[in-house]
Amino acid sequence: MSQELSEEEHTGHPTAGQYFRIAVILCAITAVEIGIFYLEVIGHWMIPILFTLSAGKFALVAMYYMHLKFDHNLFSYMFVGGFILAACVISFLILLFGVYS
Amino acid sequence: MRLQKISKTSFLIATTLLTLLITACYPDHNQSTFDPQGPVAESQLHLFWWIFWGGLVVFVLVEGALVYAMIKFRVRSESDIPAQTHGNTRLEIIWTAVPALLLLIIMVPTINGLFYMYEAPKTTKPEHTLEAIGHQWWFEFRYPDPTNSEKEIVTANEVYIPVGYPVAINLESVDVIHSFWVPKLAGKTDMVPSEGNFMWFQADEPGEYYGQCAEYCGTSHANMKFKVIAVPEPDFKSWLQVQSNPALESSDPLAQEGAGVFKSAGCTGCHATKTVVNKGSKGRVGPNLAHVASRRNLAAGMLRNSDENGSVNDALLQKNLRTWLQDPNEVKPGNLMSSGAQVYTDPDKKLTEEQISQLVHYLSSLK
Amino acid sequence: MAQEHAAPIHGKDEGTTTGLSHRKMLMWAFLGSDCMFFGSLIATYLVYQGKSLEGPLPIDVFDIPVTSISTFVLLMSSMSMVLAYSALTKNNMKGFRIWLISTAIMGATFIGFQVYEFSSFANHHVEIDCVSPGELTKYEQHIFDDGCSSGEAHAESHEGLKPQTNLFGTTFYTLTGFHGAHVTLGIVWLLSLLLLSFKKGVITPEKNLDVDLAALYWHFVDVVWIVIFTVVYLFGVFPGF
Amino acid sequence: MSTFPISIPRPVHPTGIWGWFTTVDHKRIGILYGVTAFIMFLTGGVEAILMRVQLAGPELDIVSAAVFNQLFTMHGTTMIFLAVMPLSAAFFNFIIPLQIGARDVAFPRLNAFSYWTFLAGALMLKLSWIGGATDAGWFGYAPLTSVAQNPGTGIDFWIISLQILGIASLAASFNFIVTVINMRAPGMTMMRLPLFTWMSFITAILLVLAFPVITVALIELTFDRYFMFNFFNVANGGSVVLWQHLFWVFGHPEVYILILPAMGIVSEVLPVFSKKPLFGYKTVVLAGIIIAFMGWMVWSHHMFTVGLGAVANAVFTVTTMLIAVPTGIKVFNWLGTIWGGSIRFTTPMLFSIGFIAMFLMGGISGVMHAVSPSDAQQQDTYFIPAHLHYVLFGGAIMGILSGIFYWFPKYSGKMYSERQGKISFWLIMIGQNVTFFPMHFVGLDGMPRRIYTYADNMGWNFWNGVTTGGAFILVLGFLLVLDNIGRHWKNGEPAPSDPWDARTLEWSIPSPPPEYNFKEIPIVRSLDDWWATKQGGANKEVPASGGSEENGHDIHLPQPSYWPFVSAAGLLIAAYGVVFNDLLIPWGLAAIGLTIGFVGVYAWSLEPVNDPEEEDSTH
Ligand code: HEA
Ligand code: HEA
Ligand code: HEC
Ligand code: CUA
Ligand SMILES: [Cu+2]
Repeated sequence: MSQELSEEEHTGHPTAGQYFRIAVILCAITAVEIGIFYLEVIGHWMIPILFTLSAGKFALVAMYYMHLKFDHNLFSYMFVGGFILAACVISFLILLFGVYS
Repeated sequence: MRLQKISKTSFLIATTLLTLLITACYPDHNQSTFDPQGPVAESQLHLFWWIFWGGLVVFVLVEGALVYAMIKFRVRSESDIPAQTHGNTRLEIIWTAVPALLLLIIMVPTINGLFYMYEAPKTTKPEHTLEAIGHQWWFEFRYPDPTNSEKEIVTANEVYIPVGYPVAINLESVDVIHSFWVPKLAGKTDMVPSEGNFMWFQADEPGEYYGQCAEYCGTSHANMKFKVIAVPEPDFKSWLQVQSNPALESSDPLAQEGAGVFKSAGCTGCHATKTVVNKGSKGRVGPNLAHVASRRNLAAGMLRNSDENGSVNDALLQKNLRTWLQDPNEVKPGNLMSSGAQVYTDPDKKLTEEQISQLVHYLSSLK
Repeated sequence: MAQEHAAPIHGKDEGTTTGLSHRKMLMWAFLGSDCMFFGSLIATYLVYQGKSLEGPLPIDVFDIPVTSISTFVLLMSSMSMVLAYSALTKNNMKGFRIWLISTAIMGATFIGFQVYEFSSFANHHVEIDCVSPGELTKYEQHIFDDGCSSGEAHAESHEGLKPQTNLFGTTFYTLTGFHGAHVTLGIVWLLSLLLLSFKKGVITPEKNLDVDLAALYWHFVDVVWIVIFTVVYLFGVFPGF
Repeated sequence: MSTFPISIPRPVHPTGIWGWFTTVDHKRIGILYGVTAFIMFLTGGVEAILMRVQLAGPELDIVSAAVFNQLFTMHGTTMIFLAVMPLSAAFFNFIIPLQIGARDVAFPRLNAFSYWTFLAGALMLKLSWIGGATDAGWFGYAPLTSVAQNPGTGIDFWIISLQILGIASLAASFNFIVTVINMRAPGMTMMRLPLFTWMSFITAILLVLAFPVITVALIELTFDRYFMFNFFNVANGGSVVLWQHLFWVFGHPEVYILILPAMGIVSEVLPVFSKKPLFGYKTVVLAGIIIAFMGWMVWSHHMFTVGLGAVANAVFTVTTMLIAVPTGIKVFNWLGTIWGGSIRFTTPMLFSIGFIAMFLMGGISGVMHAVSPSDAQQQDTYFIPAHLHYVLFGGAIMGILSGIFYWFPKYSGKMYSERQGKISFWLIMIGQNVTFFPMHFVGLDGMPRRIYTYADNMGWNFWNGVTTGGAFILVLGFLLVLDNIGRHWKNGEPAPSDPWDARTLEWSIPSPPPEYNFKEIPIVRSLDDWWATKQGGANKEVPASGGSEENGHDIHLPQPSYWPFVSAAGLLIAAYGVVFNDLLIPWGLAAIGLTIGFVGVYAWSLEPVNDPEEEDSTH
């Protein structure tokens, strides 16, 4: 059992400091999001920009806090598979409803 | 021995099924899809044959190979171990590609057909654009009033259309999802509450075409029928003219008493006897009765009032009206008249035999 | 790939084929599946966006600064959760417990914000000055039209936003409500771990899987909120959407 | 044990009836699943027979319109959720661990929980006949399910029991996903997995992705019904079409959930009785994966007449047609398997061949539906039940029957009567064609589905009579199957461990398998390892770790537990509490049930898998 601990160290889990830095980045992105949100000049660019930013946050949390980056790929497949499928279903439904009704 | 028997049985089954299929098309049946009477149904049947023959070829080849293998490769000796083949890439590519190709071929007419049925021909006239509204468990139809573009003419359970003209239909529903289907004229399109739908068709021959609700819509779904009656264009116009008039006042005293009962028994709460209404106005709960006596059927296609040639038979009509009024639930379980009209829900208000006779006389005078 | 890791057999069936823990795999499979759960809820929300027949609409009720704060709190709780796990693996039990508690507290704070938000939406009330109404949203315009016609000085809305009010209420409360339920469950889970950690040998630097799993769940709930915050709140108020 | 807050003495391998309540042995759970689901199948069959009697001729009056509508709804729901899915689950449970060389599943107690929850859901749904069952069709289109249209409790029972069944299916699927990935014997690589395990694995993945969607749809419906939300409320702008989308996003993957395990079974049976390996193993696996994948892109083919527009219909037409390609690959590879083989026509083999013949029919009528313009003439007619029964009865049920006979020696330890089996095969084979083939005719002849009666003048009388007659041939066939299984399970000849000269690992151990399955965990060296072992003679080695010193007693197995049963019981109580939420205290019963469930889950998660050694063996 103890080998699991050492295994984790080999895979290079981040340190507390790194976790903290990621939190700072996350907050910064959120701040930017809210800032952009109040900038009216951006107009319709807002949606893709906000989308990208939140996708970035999502990825950071999943990769670092959830350790996907360091864990077995299988876990990533399981999670990302469900995530992509959900995204596809959402987009398809929006398309079907937006265009045809 | 037994294998020969198996193969023989299989062949026997296959051939009988095929013969059955070919003899089972019954174009003379009322709702047969093998007897298209208009271009839309025709195009759909055409596609059906495409895919049918394609499918049949696949079916015969694959089942044939299966039966052949069963005969050819049956066990000869228990200890016999056949060659352990694990696969054959070339073969596998072939049987991936060939079906894909076949399907690609079928896709072309399919997609053509799809766009064909989704757009009415440009020649469709505005006066041939009508509205069909689904109710539990009957159909309401509305025609544009030729004399006033703000008005519509309401009728129920029977649609007249001009022969040889494309007819556009806007479909709606007031309660649940229904589906509008006249097999000999066109495939079905759903009537979805609050989401308008559209279809078109054309009848090439005059005649009476059976239609039926095809989407399960509650207790009496099985009893939700209608007729499309295709007549020459001039007849269509004069029919519409007649329809736009309100219900007749009859001079027959019994009928006049009936008219009184009709009001006092609360029938007017659900049934209109005036046919011209404002465009888009909300319909009543029950079918418009202004010309109920001119309809070939009563209660959404459940009871037949007419002779073979389509003319209304008064004796039949009166009998049917009586049957309906005595106990609508017997004719149509769950119908909203028996559950909604006081004369049926409240035993004290029950219609007497006399009142029924009066009503029958009144209604049968509404030509 | 996976199969190359075939674990050595210790003469028992303890080892797993991939060398990965069963439970962790279960957790990830569950999270993949939960994506579809929230995906369907979000799809419903988006499909109905802008289809409400009457107000209040997002622009009337949302208070972005307040939600920003609660979003911030939830993000921070993710950090504190990962720090708790990190402390545990370093055998820092005290740190572990502190971070764990703070995670739970932040989670509870988030829920508190949500309760506040829900009740303020439900009691949403506008009063419009008929004389100088200023810039009005569609909903407010509606109230203005209804209430100011008869020469009154003020027009008021009568109802707030309830799930029954309109499609927005229906979809919004359902989506965020289920997220809130996930958070609540997470808090219970974290507190259970906290209690267990006082029992000897139940949670140790080596036996950290229980914490690891709770953490995964917690972070997942956080990323779902990242999506909700953007898609529901920010896009919701965005005029062109 | 006293270190745990809740300390009720743990059941220690009890015997008798109680043993079944606390068992976590995957084989016993498999049998529980199988027997329960088969009984459910019979109830669904009885519902079908009642419908057929009513439709035997025009204007019959044997059941009322209202009852008929409940009959087809309950029939469809029962067959899909209470018969085919759990019958497949029965095989997952019994066979997968044996095929991958494992002693148990990854989460034995979760497995037990899955069974008890399934039972709870099944009972709940079936008992709703008392007081009026659901009558909105198995896909419950809005707004027929709204309170306004359907104020009774039938719909509520339907919703809640589907939710419970969903929990059962999800629990089972998570378990099998982990089991297959993580519990394979050494050397059992993914590309050496027996086909049945592969297909079940894919099914489980489909399931965990598809079920959440219907869960959400049902939640939305619940909120509409109970709290007047607006999801499907047209008056407030809701869309009834959204329900259809959500249902079929789940529903189409669901039909592959129903068929893939059966395809897996067939892929096991054909090679064994042809004495040849499966033709193109890799392609068949790949085809399964592609089917599962493409299954997500076709859902709107159930909605061709809803008015999605020509473009959307065109897209779904194309994707739907293309799904025939991977399915065709499977069919052709099965042909390739028996081609050149040495075919023994045992009962399971007959059912498997019957599967191919019948599924092909259903597949082709499926492609006919995919041609959306002509589907407008078929949608919601009897042509649909024709298609659906060819794929579901001719496909799923035939495959399952094949499996029931194929593995009969393994799970019962006895041999069935081959003669009787063959007779039952022919009865079922002929019966289903007599029953379901004429549905094509009446469908194309314009007979809508879901009608409780039809007029005399429509020309549908003859074929409906034939269909009803066919259903009674099926009754005979199933009575024979029942008798064959029931009688021989008790008194059949003892079965040898490998009666079929089969290819996969489950046949290398005694029939029925001992509780620990494998005395020594096998080391797998090739696809069809057991066959290779038998052919190659002595190249089978004893595991390096010297497992030989083990005997049955040293192998430690997960211990029985009360908690799965308790948790499921809590769920059942809560479910009733939701339906009868105004009993005494509002929502009181639901709260009690939830509490019991919660306590159950809590106690369960604190209870170690194995008591004596306090270690997390699955860590
Ligand atoms: C086990 C369940 C199962 C399976 C496997 C399938 C398989 C398929 N189904 Fe079916 N389907 C149902 C269960 C199933 N279906 C049910 C229950 C309904 C009705 C629901 C309801 O309304 O109640 C339904 C309804 C249904 C519809 C809706 C019809 C309507 O309501 O209007 C459609 C439309 O496209 C369809 C299509 C298909 C297709 C294309 C396949 C394909 O996957 C079939 C592919 C297989 C083959 C084609 C055979 C083998 C292939 C070859 C030998 C290759 C060569 C072949 C060709 C080139 C043609 N199905
Ligand atoms: C796996 C799925 C499955 C199976 C196996 C079956 C099996 C059968 N089905 Fe069903 N069917 C569906 C799935 C299935 N069906 C679905 C999804 C629908 C759509 C529902 C809807 O519209 O909502 C449907 C609809 C449906 C209809 C259309 C109803 C309508 O639209 O109005 C009909 C009509 O004939 C029918 C008939 C039958 C018959 C005769 C059998 C027979 O094969 C049954 C054979 C089995 C038996 C006869 C049991 C035998 C044993 C005994 C009787 C022994 C004695 C009993 C005891 C000792 C207890 N089914
Ligand atoms: C609660 C509303 C209601 C009341 C009141 C009511 N009806 Fe009806 N009626 C209906 C409905 C709904 C139908 C359509 C039934 C169906 O076909 O499902 C109908 C159908 C009919 C039909 C058949 C019409 C057709 O087009 O075939 C007749 C005739 C009729 N009603 C007569 C009467 C008479 C006479 C009374 C008064 C004694 C009456 N109705 C009162 C609702 C009502
Ligand atoms: Cu209307 Cu069926
Ligand atoms: Cu489908």
